Amino acid sequence: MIEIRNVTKTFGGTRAVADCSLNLEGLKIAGLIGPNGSGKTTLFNLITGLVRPDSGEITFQGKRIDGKLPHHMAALGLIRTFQLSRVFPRLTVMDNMLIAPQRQTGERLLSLLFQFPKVRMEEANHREKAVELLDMLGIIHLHDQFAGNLSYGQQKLLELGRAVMAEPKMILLDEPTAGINPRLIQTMKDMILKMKACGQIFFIIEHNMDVVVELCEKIFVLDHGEKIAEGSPLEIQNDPLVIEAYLG
Amino acid sequence: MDSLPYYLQTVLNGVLAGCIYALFAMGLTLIYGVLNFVNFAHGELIMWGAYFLFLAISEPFALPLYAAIPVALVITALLGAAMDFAVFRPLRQANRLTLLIAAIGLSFFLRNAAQLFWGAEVQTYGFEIRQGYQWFGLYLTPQQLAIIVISVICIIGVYLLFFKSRMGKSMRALADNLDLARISGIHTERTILSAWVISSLLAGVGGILLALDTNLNPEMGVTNLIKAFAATLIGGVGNIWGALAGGIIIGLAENIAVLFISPGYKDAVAFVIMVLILLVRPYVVIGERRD
Amino acid sequence: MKKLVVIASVVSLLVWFSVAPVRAAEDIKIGAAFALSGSIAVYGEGFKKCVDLAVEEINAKGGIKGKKIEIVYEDNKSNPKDCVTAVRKLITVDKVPVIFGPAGSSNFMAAAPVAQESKVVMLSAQGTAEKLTQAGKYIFRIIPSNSKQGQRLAKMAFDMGYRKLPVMYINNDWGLDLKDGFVTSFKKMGGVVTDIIPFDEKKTDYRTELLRANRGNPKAIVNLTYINEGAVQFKQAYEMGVKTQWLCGSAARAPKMVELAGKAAEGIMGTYPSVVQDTKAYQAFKAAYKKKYGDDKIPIFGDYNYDLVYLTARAIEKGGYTAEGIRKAMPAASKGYKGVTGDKTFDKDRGMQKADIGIWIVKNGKIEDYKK
Amino acid sequence: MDLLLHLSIVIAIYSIFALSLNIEVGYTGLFNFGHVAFFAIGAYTSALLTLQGVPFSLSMIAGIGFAGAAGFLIGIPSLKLQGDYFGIATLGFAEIVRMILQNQVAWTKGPMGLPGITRPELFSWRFDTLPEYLVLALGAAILTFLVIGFLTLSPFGRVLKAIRDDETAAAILGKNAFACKMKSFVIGSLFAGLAGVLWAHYITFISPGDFTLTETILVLLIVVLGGKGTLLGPVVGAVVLIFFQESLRFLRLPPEWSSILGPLQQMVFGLILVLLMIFRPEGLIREKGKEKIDRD
Repeated sequence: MIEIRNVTKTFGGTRAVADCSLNLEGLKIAGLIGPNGSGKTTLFNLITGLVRPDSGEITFQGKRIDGKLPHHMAALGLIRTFQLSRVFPRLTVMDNMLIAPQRQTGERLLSLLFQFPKVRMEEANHREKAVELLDMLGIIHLHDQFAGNLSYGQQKLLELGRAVMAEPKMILLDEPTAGINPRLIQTMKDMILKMKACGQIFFIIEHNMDVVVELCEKIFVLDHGEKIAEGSPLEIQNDPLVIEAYLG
Repeated sequence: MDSLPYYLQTVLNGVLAGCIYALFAMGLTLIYGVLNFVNFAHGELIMWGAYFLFLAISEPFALPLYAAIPVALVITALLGAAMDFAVFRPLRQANRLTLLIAAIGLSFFLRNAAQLFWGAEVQTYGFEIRQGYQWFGLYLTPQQLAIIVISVICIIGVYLLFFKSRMGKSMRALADNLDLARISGIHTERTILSAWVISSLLAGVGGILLALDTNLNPEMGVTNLIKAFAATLIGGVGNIWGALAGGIIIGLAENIAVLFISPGYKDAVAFVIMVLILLVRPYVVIGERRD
Repeated sequence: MKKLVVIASVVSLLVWFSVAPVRAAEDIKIGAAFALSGSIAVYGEGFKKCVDLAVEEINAKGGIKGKKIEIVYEDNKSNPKDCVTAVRKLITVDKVPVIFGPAGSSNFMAAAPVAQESKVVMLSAQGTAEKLTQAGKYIFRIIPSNSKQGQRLAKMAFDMGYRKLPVMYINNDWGLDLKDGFVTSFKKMGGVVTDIIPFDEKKTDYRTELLRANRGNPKAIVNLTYINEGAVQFKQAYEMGVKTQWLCGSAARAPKMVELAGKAAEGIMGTYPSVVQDTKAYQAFKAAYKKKYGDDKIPIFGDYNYDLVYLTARAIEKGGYTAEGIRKAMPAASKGYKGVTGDKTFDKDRGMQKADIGIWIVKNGKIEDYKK
Repeated sequence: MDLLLHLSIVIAIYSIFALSLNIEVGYTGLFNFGHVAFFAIGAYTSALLTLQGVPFSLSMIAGIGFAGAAGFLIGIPSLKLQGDYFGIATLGFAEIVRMILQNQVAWTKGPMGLPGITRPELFSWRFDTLPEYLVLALGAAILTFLVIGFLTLSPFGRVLKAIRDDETAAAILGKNAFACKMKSFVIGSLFAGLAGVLWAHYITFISPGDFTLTETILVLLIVVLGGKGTLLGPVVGAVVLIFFQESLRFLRLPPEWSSILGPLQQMVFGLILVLLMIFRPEGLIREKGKEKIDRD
């Protein structure tokens, strides 16, 4: 769905992403790995419009998206999560979920006044779906808590749930399992696989090789901002360049 | 008075006002850089600095000026450190609105404390008034000369400290990223404390110079602080040189403007420049993304 | 948490009711909504001293028909909002029929409609704004308005031979009003106002404003300024070598200004609603003040406040202790009454018909009446 | 009794003022330090128009509308700014507004202020006496409360809160942060304008000196004390603060104390703010949502 062509981004002299080209066409779950500081998160930032590329092109479903603002990306069907989870701490867990759906009638002031019954109906539908998802994630009992009170792992689950709530075409996950306990990692993996079965497409940055290998069909490897390898999990695991990058 | 000295004197007035604004703005910027919030109580450090000197030179202490100034500055620095210790330290993890409101509360408290002791009336250090030196038709008093010289010294001092010393390096690291700085073994608390001390010293110096040149009242801090805010905005957030430039630009602009527009709008000049800068260069103040 | 709210409200209400004053029927109560805190508290304290002095004297002589006067002071905090609250409190809680209003024309004018509406007499000892008493027939003042002072200032400047002058004024109600009065009169006389320079209150740096006023080295500059602002300005003008005759209004005529400005204040002249100070009445007032407070620095407008008490006492004596009675008796009580500040006869606008405007000058660090 | 009515009217008007600030500060996280400017614009617009003989119903709408329009114009350059700097920019705008009121003597009578503003007449109802005016002010306050309550509890309000918590994350979820902040800012300005209109016609005399930074700080204090980001907080804050302030009048302290009490009271306010921020930054009323931490 996404194609990145010769994208470069420089920060104060260092090239965070250097002439990178990736093609994710036809992939259900793609992985992005690389040592710390290899430009993975920057690449996500480039895709989601938080950072603009210096050069190169990014297309999503054949349309150019580089240079668009972050809030346009969600409308196009691109939602991401963050490495350090960014739930809304002073919103309840339920509200964190309910905020995600796109083009809500109740978010427009005029519709709020004139189409109130429709707003209520939408809310009810969203709530039903949110309950279902929270249940799957095992955090339904926390629905009326401030999201900021959740444990780190729960916040990451919530962030995933929130991304799913938005019904995007593609979800970009930035280290979904980093720093959370094994039980929650399992929940996370189950959730991702379940969503995959429903046809959801993912692009995942991940350090945990087990998770990557288990989930991804194809893996891209970045080092110093450059793509050094791509291929199936098996190919990547045996690629000397990749091994060198990780050890060196 | 013929034309050239008339304009030159205006420029001089502008530079004088600008130096004072710049000293205040630099102090603000320093704290902003390290703790990421606008210290609304900075004006009260300015005012108390001036009043500490007033206290030191009047009965029962009656210290001579050369002894009183260091004493006043040290007490101002202590006040700054105390502010941090009592109020801002417990709020290190708090969000910025909380910090901001705490600072406003502190500023109320300190300003009215001064009013309680000295009343709302104007006070002076009581030095004899004398006519300024005349120099190519320009008038400059010793106090004004002191403002310019001492401001330059302070600026150079801050430059050396910020860009050439270990302490400055830590401060800049803190300014870039608090968490990262903490991880990389910088003594964050010590660095923050020194930022407070330096910021307070700048405030104290500025306050004393201002009071020497004019006089003292409990609101002297706030009235000038608003301009210092504008100066930091014009110069760019958390940027020492920007604060300096912003201060001088405001000082010059508002004084020159007085000659041409109704002086009733003098205070508006700083804000109009600020708006123009915001419209033309919005990016100077954006940034601050966590990723 | 909700407990907190409840407790806070209960405490407020308790305080409210438990201390609501019990009215002592025998005393004659007069309200005074003075600035006891806030930016012009300096003035309020001085007024209070003189009001207290007059009350003490009247009570010592047996009060009004045997009843003692009591002043109920209420702090107006120097801002219009609290002026209204203070006056409302005096009217509804203390139930006074007559109030000495706040100083500062805008403060007074904010509170005046309240008094008028509640049909309570309100008097001003120092409000000089042109429209001060326009709120209605319950509102009086015993000081001439700015236009009279403006006329006098213009005449003085003209008489001294100045034909071309710049005017600086403090950008508030008093300054603007007096500036208008001066400019109108001065132009009518054939004078030329070369520049008009408003300046803000409470600033520390007026150098460029002064520079602009002094452009072309005028022989005189009119500067309608306050105590603090004046002190800063005269000092900075002196430092910049400005040599001119300063002509001021009444608000700068204060020992504090001379004290702050030092030798830079020497020779400054100005007008003020004058009081012939060599009258017996004035000397007696001054002596009494000195006896009570230990110095003879009569606060600015203190004498007017002193007269205000006596005049009100006369009106109460004549008309009885009701608002309506006081209002109706006011003109008659004032007719021909000579207070320490001169003739206090009200004109049809409930202001002062016979305005004595005097001229002051700073000589050897002291404010004196100017004599040719 | 009149005093109680008077204070109730003041509380009602300040509740509107505080509610309008709360939608910005409490719900959207916009540190507006120039809120008094919109109050002033509402007050002046309506006062000037009625003094020209325009009926109150129109002048009120104009007052509210002008305040909202000013909010929109001011929002364009300043809403791009982050946090504190937005605060400084709005503070600057408020100063500019005050200076215009002060210096455009031909329009506004400058520092002389506007005396004799008439009490309103709305659909042949006159709100002249205190009880009548209280009805008007309370009605407006309840309306404001309901409207702001409706907005903040709606999906729109949820977006505002999300932007307050994390602007970037909200943008990633497709929320146009700038547009939403603008809407919040304009709504806040509209209601501040309403409060200003009611204030002007109640007090009947306004001058530029009434609209200083101190007023903004007072409302900010009301919001923070009451509980920012809650519906009831600003109202509770207004009641508690104004009653607390005025109850001092009834302590019958010697008037000599006033010169000490004034600053002392302000010192206490300052101290309360600081202590509140350290020990209970959420204010008297807490935001909805459970605080207890229930970890697995």
